[in-house]
Amino acid sequence: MVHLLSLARACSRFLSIFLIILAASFSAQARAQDSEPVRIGFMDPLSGPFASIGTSGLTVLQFAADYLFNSRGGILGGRMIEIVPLDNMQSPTETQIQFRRAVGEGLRIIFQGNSSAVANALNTAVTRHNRRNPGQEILQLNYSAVDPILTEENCSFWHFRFDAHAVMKLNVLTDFIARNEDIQRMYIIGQDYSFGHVVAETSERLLREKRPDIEIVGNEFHPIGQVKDFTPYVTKIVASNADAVITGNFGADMVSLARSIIDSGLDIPIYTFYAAYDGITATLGADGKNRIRLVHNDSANPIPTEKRKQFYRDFKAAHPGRDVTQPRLAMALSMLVQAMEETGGTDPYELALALEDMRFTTLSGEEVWMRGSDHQIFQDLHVSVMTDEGIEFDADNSGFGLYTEHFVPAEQTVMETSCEMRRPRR
Amino acid sequence: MSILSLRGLRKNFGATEIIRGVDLGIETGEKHAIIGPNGAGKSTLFHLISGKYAPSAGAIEFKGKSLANLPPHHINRLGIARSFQVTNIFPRLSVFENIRCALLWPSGYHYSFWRLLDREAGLNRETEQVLEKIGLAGRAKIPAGEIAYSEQRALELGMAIAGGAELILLDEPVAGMSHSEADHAVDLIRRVTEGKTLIMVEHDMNIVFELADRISVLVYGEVIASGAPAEIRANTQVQEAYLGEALSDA
Amino acid sequence: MKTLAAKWGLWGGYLAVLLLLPQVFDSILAISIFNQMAIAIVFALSYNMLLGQGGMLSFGHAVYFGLGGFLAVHVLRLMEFEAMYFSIALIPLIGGLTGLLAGIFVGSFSTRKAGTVFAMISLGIGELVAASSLIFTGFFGGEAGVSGDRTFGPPLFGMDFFSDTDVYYLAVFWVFVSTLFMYLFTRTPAGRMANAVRDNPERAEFIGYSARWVRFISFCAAGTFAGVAGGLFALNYEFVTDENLNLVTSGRVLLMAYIGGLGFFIGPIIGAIILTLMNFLLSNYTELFLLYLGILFVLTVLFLPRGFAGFIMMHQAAWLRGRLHGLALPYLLTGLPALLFILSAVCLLELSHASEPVLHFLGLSLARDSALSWAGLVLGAGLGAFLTARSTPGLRRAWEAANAPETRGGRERAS
Amino acid sequence: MPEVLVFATLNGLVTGLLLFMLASGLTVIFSMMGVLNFAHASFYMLGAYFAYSISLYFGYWTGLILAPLIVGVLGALVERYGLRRVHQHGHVAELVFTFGLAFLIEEAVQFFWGQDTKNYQTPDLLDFPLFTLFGQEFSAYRGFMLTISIGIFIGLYQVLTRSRVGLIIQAAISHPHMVANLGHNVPLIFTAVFGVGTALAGLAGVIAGPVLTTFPGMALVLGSIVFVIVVIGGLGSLPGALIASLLIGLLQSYAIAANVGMPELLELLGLEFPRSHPLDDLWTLNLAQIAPVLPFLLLVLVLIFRPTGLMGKREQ
Repeated sequence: MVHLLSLARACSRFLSIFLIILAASFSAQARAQDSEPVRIGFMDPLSGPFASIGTSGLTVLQFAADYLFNSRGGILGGRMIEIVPLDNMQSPTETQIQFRRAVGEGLRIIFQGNSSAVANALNTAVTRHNRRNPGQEILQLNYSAVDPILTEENCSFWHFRFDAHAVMKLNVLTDFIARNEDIQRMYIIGQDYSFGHVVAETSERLLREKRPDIEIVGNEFHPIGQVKDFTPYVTKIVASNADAVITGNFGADMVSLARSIIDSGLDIPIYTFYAAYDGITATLGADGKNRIRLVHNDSANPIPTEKRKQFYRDFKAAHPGRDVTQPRLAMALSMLVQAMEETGGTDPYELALALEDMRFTTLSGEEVWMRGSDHQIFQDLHVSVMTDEGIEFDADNSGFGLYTEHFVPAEQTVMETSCEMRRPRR
Repeated sequence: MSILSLRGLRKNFGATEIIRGVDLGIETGEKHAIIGPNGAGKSTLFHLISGKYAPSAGAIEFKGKSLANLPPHHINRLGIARSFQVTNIFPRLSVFENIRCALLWPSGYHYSFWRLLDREAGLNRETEQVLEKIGLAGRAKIPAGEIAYSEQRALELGMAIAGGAELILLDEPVAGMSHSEADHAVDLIRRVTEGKTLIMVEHDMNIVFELADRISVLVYGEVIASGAPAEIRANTQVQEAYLGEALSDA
Repeated sequence: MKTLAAKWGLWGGYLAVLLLLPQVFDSILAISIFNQMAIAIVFALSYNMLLGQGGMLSFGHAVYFGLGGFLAVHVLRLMEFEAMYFSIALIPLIGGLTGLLAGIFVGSFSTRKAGTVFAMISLGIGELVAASSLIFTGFFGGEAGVSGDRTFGPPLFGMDFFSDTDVYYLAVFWVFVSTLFMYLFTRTPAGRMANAVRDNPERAEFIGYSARWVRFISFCAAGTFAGVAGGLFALNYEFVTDENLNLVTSGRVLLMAYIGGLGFFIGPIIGAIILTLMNFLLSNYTELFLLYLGILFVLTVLFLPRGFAGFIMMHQAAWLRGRLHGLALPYLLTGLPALLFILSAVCLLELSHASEPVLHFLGLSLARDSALSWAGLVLGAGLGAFLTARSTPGLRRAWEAANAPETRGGRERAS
Repeated sequence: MPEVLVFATLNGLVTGLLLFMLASGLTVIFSMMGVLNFAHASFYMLGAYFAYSISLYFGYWTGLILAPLIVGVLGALVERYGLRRVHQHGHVAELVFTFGLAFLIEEAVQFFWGQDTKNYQTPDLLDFPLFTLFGQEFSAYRGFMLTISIGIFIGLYQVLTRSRVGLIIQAAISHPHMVANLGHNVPLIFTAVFGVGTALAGLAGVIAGPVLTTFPGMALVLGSIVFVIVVIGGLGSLPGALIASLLIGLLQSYAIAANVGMPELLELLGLEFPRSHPLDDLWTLNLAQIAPVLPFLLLVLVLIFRPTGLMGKREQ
């Protein structure tokens, strides 16, 4: 029994030390809450296997805040913007933990982009939180998650999307493919998860509408992040005599797939969503030239305005190893700031109302529209090719970059929405 | 009537036959010693009886019931307990726990997870009695892995007799002990096995002749002689094969 | 009767601490950490039933946690859509029952052997279930997981579960009950035999017990409590995904139990608290959090094989002899330079990893391109290492002095 | 589809033999020391990263030679100062240690090399198609991978069956407790075997890095598969490891190549299920989707029904 008592004593001592540390950290945070800056959360993977995407986004957002606002005297009459990183490791579970942390730290605005699963999880958590805690609502600014459902049946008053969703992008991509008469046989391959499935189903449907003569010779899913060697899949692509490939793969799965296709000597175009930056462009190098095509917003080359070129150059000077991978982060932040200036505060409800149907001119000089009925943004979309010709702003310092081959103005990208938004009353 | 009978028992590992047809009957209450040179198969015989190995051929019957293909825990539950040549205890449990564990099944606790051991006064009293008997009452709270070797041997013995099994198999109970320790152990064995059937394997002839009322001699997997100590001592075949050198060594 | 009073006092104190915590720290943030800890404690304790108490190294314990969570969240959904009437308070029980059923099924073939075979089967099952969870999206919801709302049940003692604080009080009940039952299990015949089988399965067979059955019972119990933890998780986060049953979660619970200390009942509790706190306090201040965690884990396995609880218990002998105070100064003499070394080394790592030109860390401002800050840190690390090495023999002597046997001495061990 | 069959076989062989290079080291380590080295695939990853860094300055071929050596030395150091220390606390502690090490190495790799995929290229010398069959190229580099793997297998087999060291190692595999009595310096042999085993893993990393992508998750993808191979092949059996490696390599390759699944199976059985059935996911499952799971299914089945593995002699 004596040892149990001693154990209890030792433990209580141990515990008290930890509680002191805890208390200290809380009081530090409590102080921070009263101080000047406007604090905005940035929730994305900052460690773990997907960290490179998240950290590059964080760098861009932080740079945009400093470059566009803090260095020019701040916002709302002199308040600085402080970006608070929230590392969710791209996991829906960790997202729940980080969301509670954000609430606890008094953050009211959260940027989030990577993985639609995470965005959906966050959307549900935000909606629930806002219903249960009126007056303490939280605003979710989604800069990259493209699952259409977020602005369709799961649309929410508290969620805004600053990127074209997957169907919009595929619409542009299939238009582009449809014009290429050489393509007769299409192979679709993707990761076995929701986005991969959306890509597969939508591209098959759209191609059938636009070019009924194109034969879909393969529509394949592979397990996400588990394939050692893509050669067996490429063998099937070769055997199918495909003229082109569509894939929604990202990260290492994208690189490995492209490498295997290149290594097998198959010289066909690969249409993608995420095959650039964060090491991918450098890894593919010359082999990817004129083969990899991407659909995205914000032209990477050529850049239309001097203002945006300067933004890129200054960013590169501050972060020589990085690229402006997500220029729309700067756009989203600017729109948020405009809403703040309009409402004269940071109340999420007022901000949401101000963002609805906002029209905004970006650094590139194009006007974008945030539709009020579903909180989906509309802007010009581009299909670019990976090349080293005419590249002013390359990726991964590799000399290679994206060059626009085809672009669709914002008004032509508008699509119907099934969103029936439930608007909170005040 | 024999409490244990072995008939035509054989065991081979691959091509090597270790037990080559053993027939042996053990009477209830008898103290039986098995002796023989190294590699004669004495320990293998114990492993066959206690169920560690399955026999290749032949029959083992305990109180008329066949033990063939029964797992060790079934055999133990029928009333056969054993000790090991190499100390085989629960090193991280206390001495007290070791004995109490050995008492659990025979006392009917089985796999119960709704009774608290500390509340079972009868069981704990019984455990203490066994500890008294084997002289480890003072060491009850120490982890069994940390007590002296001779104490571990006593514990090993205690675990074998704790459950009140009718037949007890002791595999070299005094191996590795000093003379005084061994004398003490013999006393202990005599006391704790009173009224029970005992089969033991032992090298030390003095102890064998002191404890056993019948001796079997196992040589190369066969019983070459079986009888009262005096008979065995007089048996020329045994002397040639084994006993002579063993006795002269001692 | 003194021991009985102490025992009641200990459990009463445990309950009091659990109940009082949210009174002392009442921020949303603190409650969220406490909930996380509560879940981790039950999960880590259940893991210890396997590895610490039963000697079964599992790489797939998250399966029972996750399945419990999934069933619980599905029940929440049924309640939300009014297809079922159930009490929110009993949701963890749903998790527990699921864990039990899964445990019975898997345990029926995996507990035949302990050791490597068991570890490999658990790994295989873990990978199989994790992979299937992504294939069978109907039940598991794919990578997005399944979400349920906890506020649709009947109110309980006036709690509507809108806030995490309500969940905390419910969790306290379940944590306390689970801890108590898991502790009591170690005092039952089945629990004690689990220790015996862990130590020596062969011997257990020769005192009447089937090692396999003993393992099977522990395995099912561990699955049950892991399921309870999963149910608590579902209640707290209202979300369960494939991550809750994959290898990463299984690895994390192994880490918790091991760092806390396997051989001691309280070890996993300590481990769960340390890791949750570390995860919370460090993960947002440094991107290198997982690296530190890896280093801590490997160092623990190398130098504190019995974990933090084992480290505390090492001092029991000296404490009983009233010699603990003699260790204070040597500990300080070694500990302070060691702290200097650790902090300098951490700063060095952070600085070499920094993406900004000036790093603000631990109250210091370090310039990435200044030789001075590098030199200062290297000097600090060197000095710390040197002084630590210098003072270690003194600590060792003090340790031996504090633990030297008293005049009576122990008996010689012959072998 | 003969072309698919031919290439599936070739791909399966390349993957299988690559797996064997990892499994051979692991199986010798496992058999001799009883340690299932969770971090084995991490050494494979280290091999790829070291070779990548070296190739930036001295070219591919220097990396091919140097990287495995560095990895081997690292492995030997881990055995000497890590494993030997935890050995006294039993196999569980060893397994947990290597588990932690795998975790640590992955984080360390991210610390030193970053989280991006690395542009580790095949050497120019081998950057041509070896042959073209049915319109698909088989690159010379893959041929090179095959050659190296087969060479390693033959070399290893020769060393183990012909040389004195090999005989000691074989003895140690089948009778781990006996060798110490023969007067050999067993700890030294352990360190050396661990070093050579990890160096082999490193070599596998060097040659696989350019084709299978060099990124921080590459160890995780292979890690548990190699385990599975060693257990399925059977403890202490190098031929078993070879057979299991090829089996798994070919199995996965064929599973992807074959366009069959539950729909085809159900059709064959004449069964039909409504699309909206709750078990819809099961009825629409195809073989390619579950290809990565197959090894684990095999593992569990083997452990339940044949715990000695395919070719093993000892129970594990």
